[in-house]
Formats: sequence, C-alpha cells, structure tokens
Amino acid sequence: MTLDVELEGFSGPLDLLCHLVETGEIQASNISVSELIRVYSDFLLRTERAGINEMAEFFSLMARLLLGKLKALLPSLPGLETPPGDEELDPGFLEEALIRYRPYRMAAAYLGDLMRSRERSFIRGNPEEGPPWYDLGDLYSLSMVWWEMVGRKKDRTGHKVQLVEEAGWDGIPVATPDEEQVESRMEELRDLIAGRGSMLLSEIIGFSGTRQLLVVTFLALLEMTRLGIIHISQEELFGDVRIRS
Amino acid sequence: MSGSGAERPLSPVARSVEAVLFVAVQPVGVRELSSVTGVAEDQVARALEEINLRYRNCHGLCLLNIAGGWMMATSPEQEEVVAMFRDVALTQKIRLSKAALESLAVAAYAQPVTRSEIEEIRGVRCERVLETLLRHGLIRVAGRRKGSGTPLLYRTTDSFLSIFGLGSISDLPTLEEMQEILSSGDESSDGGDDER
Amino acid sequence: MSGSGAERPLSPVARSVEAVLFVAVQPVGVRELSSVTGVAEDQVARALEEINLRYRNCHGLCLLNIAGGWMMATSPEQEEVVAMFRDVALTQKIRLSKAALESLAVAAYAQPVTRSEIEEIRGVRCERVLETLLRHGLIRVAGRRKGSGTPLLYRTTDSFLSIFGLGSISDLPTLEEMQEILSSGDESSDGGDDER
Repeated sequence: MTLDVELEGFSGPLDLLCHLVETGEIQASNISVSELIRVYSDFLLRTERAGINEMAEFFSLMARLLLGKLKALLPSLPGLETPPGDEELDPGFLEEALIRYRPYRMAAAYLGDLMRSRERSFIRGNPEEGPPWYDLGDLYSLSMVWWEMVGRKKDRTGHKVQLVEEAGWDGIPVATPDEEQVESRMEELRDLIAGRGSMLLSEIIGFSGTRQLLVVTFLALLEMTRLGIIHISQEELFGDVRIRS
Repeated sequence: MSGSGAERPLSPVARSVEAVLFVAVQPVGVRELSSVTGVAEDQVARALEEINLRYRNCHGLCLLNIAGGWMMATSPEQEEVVAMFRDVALTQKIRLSKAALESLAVAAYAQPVTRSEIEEIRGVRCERVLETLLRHGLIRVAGRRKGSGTPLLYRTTDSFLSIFGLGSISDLPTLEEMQEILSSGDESSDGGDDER
Repeated sequence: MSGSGAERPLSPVARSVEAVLFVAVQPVGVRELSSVTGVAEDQVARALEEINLRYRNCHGLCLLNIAGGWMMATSPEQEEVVAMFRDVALTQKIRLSKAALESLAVAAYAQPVTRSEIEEIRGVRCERVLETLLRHGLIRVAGRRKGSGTPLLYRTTDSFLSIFGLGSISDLPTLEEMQEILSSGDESSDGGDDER
C-alpha cells in the first residue's frame, strides 16, 4: 500500500492562521475578528493555496468565535446555549490554540517527510493479500468491517442505509460544498473552455442539468476566476457573459 | 568489523535487476528486465550472471531460472532455517490482511456460515483466506449444511474469543455500539438519544 | 569477468538471517530471528548489521527497521526502476489530505486520544478524516475513555509504523523537540522578528 499526500492548500483554519502569523501578516497576540477577516480576505485574493473547504472551515471558526463574543456581551440572550466544546472560545482562545497547535503542524510535516523517504523502498508483497495489516485482537476493526459490509450489502439491495451520512456541526448547518465536486467541475470546465477558446455563460449553463450542478458550476467559475484561470467579461448591460481561458 | 570495504559493489545494472527481481512475484524474463532497466538484453544477461555468482559465493539467496524467466529465492543451504521460520511464523503474532479480516468478521457475526455465504457478502472468492483462518485456529469446520451440495459450515473457535477478548460471541459489538465510528457520530451530539 | 572471487561471503548467521527475512511477509524481530537460527540475540544483531552494511555498499537492496522488527526492501536508489516495474495499479494508492496527516500526527503523539481531543487541537471537526484513517488501518479504536460519554479512544497501528518506516512510536522526535526545531526554524523563516 502506498500513500499519496496532498500537500496543497491548508489543513484547516489554524494552519492558515499559523501561516498568516508566520508571514507577519497578523499578530497572534492581538487578534480581533474583524482584523482577522480583513487579513484573511486580502490573503484569499492573492493566494491560490486555499481551497473552498478551508474557507468554509475558517468562517465556521470565525462564526464560533463571534458567537462566543456575543454571549459574553449578552449573557441572558435566549437560545444561545454553548455548544459542547465551545467554551474555550474567548478572545484569548486563538493565541492559546495556536501555541498548542503548532508543534502538531510541524509533526505532520515531519511525518510527510518520513513517509516519502519510506516510500522509496519497496518490500516484497503478494498484491492480493498484502498490507494493510490489522492486528489480530483488534475487536473494533473486526466489527467495523462487518457493519460496513452489512451497510454495503443493504445499499446494493436498495435499502436506505444511514451509515455514512454526515452530521452538521453542532448548531451550525453544514456549510461546506463538496470541494471535490467543484474541483472536478473546474477541470471539466477548463477542458471545455480551452477546447473552444471562449464560451458564453449561457452555453455553459446549458451543460449543467440539475440545480446542484448549476451551483457547483458557479462555484467552479468563481474559483477559476480567482485563480486567474479564466477571465469573465460582459460586453453589454444585461448581455451574455463571455468566459475566456 | 566486516566493514573493510573490500567488497566490490554489484554493477549499477545488476543492482537494478536485483531490486526488480526482489519485488517480482513471478519469474521475469530478460526482455522485460531490459525494458524496465533501459539497457540491452545482453547487458541484462551479464548482470544476471553477476548476481548469480555473487549470491552463490556470499549470500543466503540464489537466482532461479524458471519458465523462461528469473526469480530470486533462498539458497538451498538455507532450507532448514527457512522451513523452521515458516513453522514458527504461523504461531507468532498474526496480522490479518483486509480480506482475512473481512472473512473472519462474516464468520463471527453470521456463524455458522458456508464459504459461498461469505463470498456472497464479500463479493469475492475466499478459499485461500479461509485456509489462513483455519490454519491460525481462528475458525473451524462445524459440520455441513443440509441440502444441495451439503457445503461445510464454519464457526469461530474459542481461541478466536480469547484473542479478541470476548466472553462469548454475543459480546460482539452491535450496530448501535459501532454507530459512533461508522456514521461519524450523528448520534454523538450529546447524551440525548432517545430511541433505545 | 566479475568472477575474481574476491568478495567475502556473509557470515553463516547473516546468510540464514538473510534467507529468513527474504521469505518473511512482515517485520521479524531479533528474538524471533534468534530462536529460528539458534544463535544468541546479540549475534543476530551483529548479523543484521553485517547485512545492512553489505547491502548499502554493494546491492540494490536494504534492510528496514519497522514496527519492532526487520524487513528486506529495495534500496531507495532503485525507486524509479522498481516503480516502473511494479504495476502502479497493483499498489493501491491511498490519498491522504494534509488534514488527515495532521490528525494522524495528533493521534500518534497524543495516543490514546479521543476524537474531541484531536478536534480541540486542530480547531476543526475531523470525523471524516478519522474514518479515512481507520479505513486504511492507520489508526484503530483502542477502547473507550472512562467517564462522561465514554468516548472512543484512538491509537496508531503497526501498519502506521510500517508505512512511515518507524521502528516504534518512540522513534518519533518528541513534541518538545518539535518545538525546538520550530523555534529555530522560525528565525530563518522571516527576517522580521525582534527577539534574538
């Protein structure tokens, strides 16, 4: 078994914050939310390293931070119960969190290096029966494997199974569009547009059947514009939009 | 102490050929070796000779020319120690492949179960995996299913229970207990789950 | 032409150890090697060193110290040719995101660790990431923490050690050491720090 690590982008909001602190764009000791958002959006405009997932996570963190502040100001406000695990979100939280987080960030990079050097050696293997190995006696793996098989089988036979459904963040609805969808749509669009040199928005929308695909298409176009992959122009008011690669 | 450095390295081609033969699961022909290493076939042949000679003189390994290709193997002198290791290895700490673990899970949860039932759930054949599990004493044959073909029935063994730390088969985690992992915690929001 | 015969054979113990490691499908510990070859553990350790040195100097192979045992592998210099030879489709590639690697790092250092502890350190939810790591056998559930909610505890597996080429978890530099690397690295990362 080999691993392939995607080191593009950031691993989460703290990773991003670390980067901002390290590049001197922000001071860890006096972070205010509005300052943070300003720096962050500046950063977004310049960088290509942040994906949609990271943005969503970042804003989710900000939202939790704001919620914490709001509660501090208005303790009696009804309906503002602290979601479990959010207690630490007072203003000093970020700096503390960064200090705790940074060695692990380093450790992840270290592991990445280890893995790459290990990957250069190959062991003999029987491809069909090869690793990963499960330590015998690992009851949870055994059980997980079984219930997954049961789930798959039910899937095949058409029953509804709720096994792999994702839960929302406590109290905050899931805000993360499926990044992979957007990314693969970006690739499709890139090919499509590159093939023709330029296209009209109406043509592209014509290719997008469902509402979900439409949303993904728009997100992909926005992201591509931000990354400078395409240029969008509108030649006349209310006219069609032209997209060039 | 053995680092006098007198030993001559194998030629670069021989080292590449050696590495390829090491990972190969079946004999590799000279032509394939030549295309993978990017050198001419006669050079590959010389490299094989070089490895062969070195192995014979210095190592516990050898090259075999089988079915028109080349394979690495342990040298005949090591027969005894390798045979002993194979015996011992069977009784050592065992790690299971995913395939073996899956089959064992079916045997545990759905017992008594026939091979074809296991195959049906897993969607792949599993004769060899069952052999492994039998050899490790994790499952046993527990009679035959009545009816057409009277296939063998498998059950887990007592040694299975003790290895997995179970008092009895009914102690296997239920779907509810595994929900936390499998569903990534729909229910884990807090203690307030009421359907039980 | 390469048959000058000048090369010194590996010692008999080293040749036996070599043969055993060749047939082993998972890391073999010194104790096991000792019991199979019938020589003392320190002799086995010397034989391993002998093989290691010989491989490094002369061969396309190497020894790896993984998960408390030893394995034979192709040497890093042969990466390209072996990768070309091995059908890439055969080696299932797992894609790990940076987030997954980071969660794995937390699990490795803080184990046994609960999901919410990992989330607290990383500042984000990580159930899906954990599921990926579980599915690939890089971490496993190792029981439940006592107390409120009895959350599941996670640990890294031997397969983790093997993929990252670690003899044991203690081979990782400590977090304090990381911190030191971090603070010395800081100074080079940007010119604009004022406490020096």
